[in-house]
Amino acid sequence: MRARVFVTLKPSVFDPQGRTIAESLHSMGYVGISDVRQGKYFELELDAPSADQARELASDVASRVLANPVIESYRIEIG
Amino acid sequence: MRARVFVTLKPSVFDPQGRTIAESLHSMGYVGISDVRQGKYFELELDAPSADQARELASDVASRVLANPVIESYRIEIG
Amino acid sequence: MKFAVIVFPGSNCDHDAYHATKHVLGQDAEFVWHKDTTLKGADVVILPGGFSYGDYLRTGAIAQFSPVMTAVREFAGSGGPILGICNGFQVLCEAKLLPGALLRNKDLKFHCEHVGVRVEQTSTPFTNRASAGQVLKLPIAHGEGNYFADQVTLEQLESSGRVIFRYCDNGGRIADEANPNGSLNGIAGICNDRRNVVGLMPHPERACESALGSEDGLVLFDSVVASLASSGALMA
Amino acid sequence: MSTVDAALLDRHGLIPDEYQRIVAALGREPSLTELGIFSVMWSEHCSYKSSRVHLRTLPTEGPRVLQGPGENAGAVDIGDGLAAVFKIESHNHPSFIEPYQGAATGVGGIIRDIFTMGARPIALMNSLRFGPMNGTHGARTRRIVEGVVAGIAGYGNSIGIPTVGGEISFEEPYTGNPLVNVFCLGIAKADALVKARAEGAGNPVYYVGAKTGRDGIHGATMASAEFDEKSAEKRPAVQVGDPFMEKLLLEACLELMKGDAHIGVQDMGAAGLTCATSEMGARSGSGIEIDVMHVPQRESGMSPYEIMLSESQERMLLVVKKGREREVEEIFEKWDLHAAQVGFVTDDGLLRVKDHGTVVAEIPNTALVDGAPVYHRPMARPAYLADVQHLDAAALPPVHAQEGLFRILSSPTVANKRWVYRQYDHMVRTNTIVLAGMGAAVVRVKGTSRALAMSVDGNGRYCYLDPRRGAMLAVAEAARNVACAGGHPIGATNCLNFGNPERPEIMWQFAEAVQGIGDACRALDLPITGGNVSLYNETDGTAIYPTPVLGVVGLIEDASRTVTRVFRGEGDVIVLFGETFDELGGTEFLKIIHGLVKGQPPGLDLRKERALIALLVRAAGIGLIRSAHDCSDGGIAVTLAECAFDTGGIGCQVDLTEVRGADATLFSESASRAIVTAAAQDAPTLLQIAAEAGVPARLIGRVGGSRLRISVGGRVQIDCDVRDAERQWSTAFNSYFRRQAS
Ligand SMILES: Nc1ncnc2c1ncn2[C@@H]1O[C@H](COP(=O)(O)OP(=O)(O)O)[C@@H](O)[C@H]1O
Ligand SMILES: [Mg+2]
Repeated sequence: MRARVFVTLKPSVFDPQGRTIAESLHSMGYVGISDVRQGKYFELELDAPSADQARELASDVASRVLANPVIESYRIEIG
Repeated sequence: MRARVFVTLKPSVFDPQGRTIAESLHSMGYVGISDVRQGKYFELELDAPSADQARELASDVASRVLANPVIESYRIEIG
Repeated sequence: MKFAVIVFPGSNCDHDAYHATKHVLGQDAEFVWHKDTTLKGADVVILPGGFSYGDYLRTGAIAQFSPVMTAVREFAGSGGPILGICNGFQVLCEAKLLPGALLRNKDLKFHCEHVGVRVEQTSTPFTNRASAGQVLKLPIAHGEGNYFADQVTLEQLESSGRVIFRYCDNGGRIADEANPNGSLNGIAGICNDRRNVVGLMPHPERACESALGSEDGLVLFDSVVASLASSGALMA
Repeated sequence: MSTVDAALLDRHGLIPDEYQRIVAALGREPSLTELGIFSVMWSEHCSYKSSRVHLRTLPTEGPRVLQGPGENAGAVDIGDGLAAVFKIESHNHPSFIEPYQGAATGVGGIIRDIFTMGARPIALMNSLRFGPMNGTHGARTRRIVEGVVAGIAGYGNSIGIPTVGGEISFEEPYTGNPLVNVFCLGIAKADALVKARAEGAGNPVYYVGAKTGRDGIHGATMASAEFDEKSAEKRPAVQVGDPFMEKLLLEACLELMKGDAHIGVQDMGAAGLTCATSEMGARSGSGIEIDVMHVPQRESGMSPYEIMLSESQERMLLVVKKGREREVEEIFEKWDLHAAQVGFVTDDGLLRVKDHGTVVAEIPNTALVDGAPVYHRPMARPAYLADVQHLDAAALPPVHAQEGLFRILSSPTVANKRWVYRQYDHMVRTNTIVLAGMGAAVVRVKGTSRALAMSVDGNGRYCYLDPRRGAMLAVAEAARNVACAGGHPIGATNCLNFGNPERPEIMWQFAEAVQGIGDACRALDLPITGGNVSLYNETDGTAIYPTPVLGVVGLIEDASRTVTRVFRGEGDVIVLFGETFDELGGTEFLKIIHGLVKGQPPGLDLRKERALIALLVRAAGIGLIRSAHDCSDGGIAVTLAECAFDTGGIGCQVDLTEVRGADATLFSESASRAIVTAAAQDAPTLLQIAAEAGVPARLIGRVGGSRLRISVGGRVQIDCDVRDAERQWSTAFNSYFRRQAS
């Protein structure tokens, strides 16, 4: 089973990478892109008997390892 | 409108970060995680009149700036 | 007096910390492998700089789970002096031995250069020989040294005098131009509430010999030797 | 196997004649796996088939040489029982396609070449060439520059080897083909150098490091062909570097090599497992048998062909002593690495590859390594030379000297590269005693009183105008830089970057340049201990400037006598060693101020150069000089300005003897010159030892004040605040990269 984990900086944390990309897009002439935020994306291949159990395992890994709660939040999608 | 762009290394390209994470999870005692791959995740805020146009803009940005097609592929979700 | 230098896979300033404490300072020093479960009777623990586990995932994120960290936590709990330098600081934050986190430098670039670092507090084992307000010339070498903590934590740190080092210009002024990475309040180093665990991004171990451009880092190591000598006298 | 047709050969970069040689060497038609193996080993990149006849002429011997060309890196004796092990290599094509990873994996590759020899790497440098950062392709070039610099930094910083110096310049012909040359130096015990040998039939062959994937298959072939619009299709996946894995490999290998369980070690770089097995065998007159089923694999279903040709990074091949297997495996396990026995040494001289027991390739190692074709490619003096070598300097419009100086100081090639080297950890390992940007890089050798100075140099414009002299000047400049720091030049390495050798004009450039390097090295007693050749640097039929890059290593006997470029204090005297001639051909001045790349590059009298180098080393060694800086890009005006920069604004007053007008006096790039300073009371001694050395020396002024004041024949030409000039110089490079988060 596959779990997809998205880790993003909390809104209160400044994201210099996103900002830099947004600025370079503007200087390249792109209009209509008002904001860019960059995060991390993980694909976990899990041996789990059910989607629920997969989600539980992925949440455990995400909260303990993949994201640092001081600065980041995460979201999980299964399948 | 919001576009979400996932950039991942192509399957044939080695992902050292993913491998290192997977191995550390194993040594931390996690079982049942057979593979981890790490990618980048972007959220773009777009002023686009339609989902199709948003997708077009996001694809353009993804292929030109966010991903290097030599080693990476990307996927886009709108909304 | 014995220094333990913890070696994680990917640590790369371990030899520099060892050289500074053993050869420059003339103290006993020993490497402690991350899979070890004891600190080999050390009096001081250094978590050195480098890229533990490649800094993959997040800086310091994987190292916090190394077996040796149990002993490091115990040592911290018993009041033993611990110095986290650069990646060592990042590991201490990830391990929750220090609050906050280190984000990407604001300009997204790695910075390696000498900077001004002002000593804010002398009441730690690593700064007792410095004077408050003293400006040290120390190298930095990091891509993720941008100190962040939420507002409440930050206020606590400030009000309890736990900001130990701040980036400053040559005259000791704290200014945006002198802040190499965007750290909140120009923070370069902090300590825990018991004050025995200190973490900083600059590299004092690279500034212990005039041939390298600065000897200002010695004061941190001299301090801990002095502080242990006085407490050791009590214990003996 | 009659399925070998023209298209298949073409895909393998082989010509029909080469195929016939393969058939002759085997006495039969090759299998597809065998064809693949031959194709990579006989590629230009691995076989040096076009360059070999020329490289043979280089001087490679000397009393200090412990290892010349032929192993993974060269080595010279530096006293105290130690050896300096160093080499330079290119990673041009991958860096253009994927700047970050291309440059990063280049750094990883050269580091492996050094620790493979049993040396602990202690310094990295790089030599970079890009197109202009402004104009039509400026935006793309800036992205490449950012990616390459970040990639070099990313790998070197992570693995903890300081990047202590380098050079970078910007010229049109590199727009579609940037150059990324990386240099690494390590220290080994002189009597414990490790060779890439496979000796002793029955000894086990181990594979360690990253698993093998399908990446980089035919990388060596790619580096042996030109680029065109279609090469996008042929592009093999560029690899992603794994500095963490390499750090583990480095530590584990060095730990192993401290003992004596190993026989030989070879990294898997270009042509991967194929090159490592066949070269180790060929060097020892032995054979190696492996079974690919034992090769750790990252992907399922890989064929023997793919496994043998993969160029996955961070892998090593080891031959160890039979009976010591457990010991070896334990060392790697400590570092969380798995050492897999993939085969053993044989005495039949064959590379035998099996797949689950079935032989899929069986080739004499000598056929792959020594039997590769050797070409004497046709050469012709390029027609463009007649035109570009002609310069009528007297007809150039007059220029305001100070304005000219400021413009040159702002050219990205001359401007301060802090933006670049600040991204490199240049201090880790606490050996760097001359910090980046302060002159030739100098690292001390802990445990001794010595230090090593090193410099990489090359001037594509000079070589374009005259490849032979340009190459000589590159040797001279690198050696002079090292000498300015007080280092006696003891060894050199070179990276030869050229266009398509199948074109007679390119081959002529190549041959001339190699001649020039040989001549200069012989005159300076400087052995070449290794190097690298990168050909086919062309995009859409346009070649780069011929660009030989020289890396020179110098020995400083007393590290505390190391000299840097900057003025030290008020009142010191300034002495010019060497003479200035009316030589504006190929200069930065001509390019920046007049927009011309024309004329003859500066002349070079190798006896004078040799005398100057000896003088600089002597003067530094007896502690007579307080600073030294060689005169090169931008001429004496730029040199003096650079001596004043990074001092906190210490200026100077100088009067120069006129040489055909102020322009030539100030901006000529005549070779064999240096600006040195000394305490006033030492001036007579300095002039005297210069006279003894046969080096023209003239007291031209004094250090002091806050202004840079330069007169020519008594007339003030430049008079500005040092800080004003320094502002130009230190902000010019950054200004291309303003974009910054705020
Ligand atoms: N320009 C050159 N000058 C001298 N020696 C060279 C030159 N180019 C290559 N060599 C030598 O040829 C040998 C093979 O080089 P190379 O194939 O680049 O090694 P590697 O497989 O380690 O990349 C090395 O010993 C190298 O030093
Ligand atoms: Mg090699």
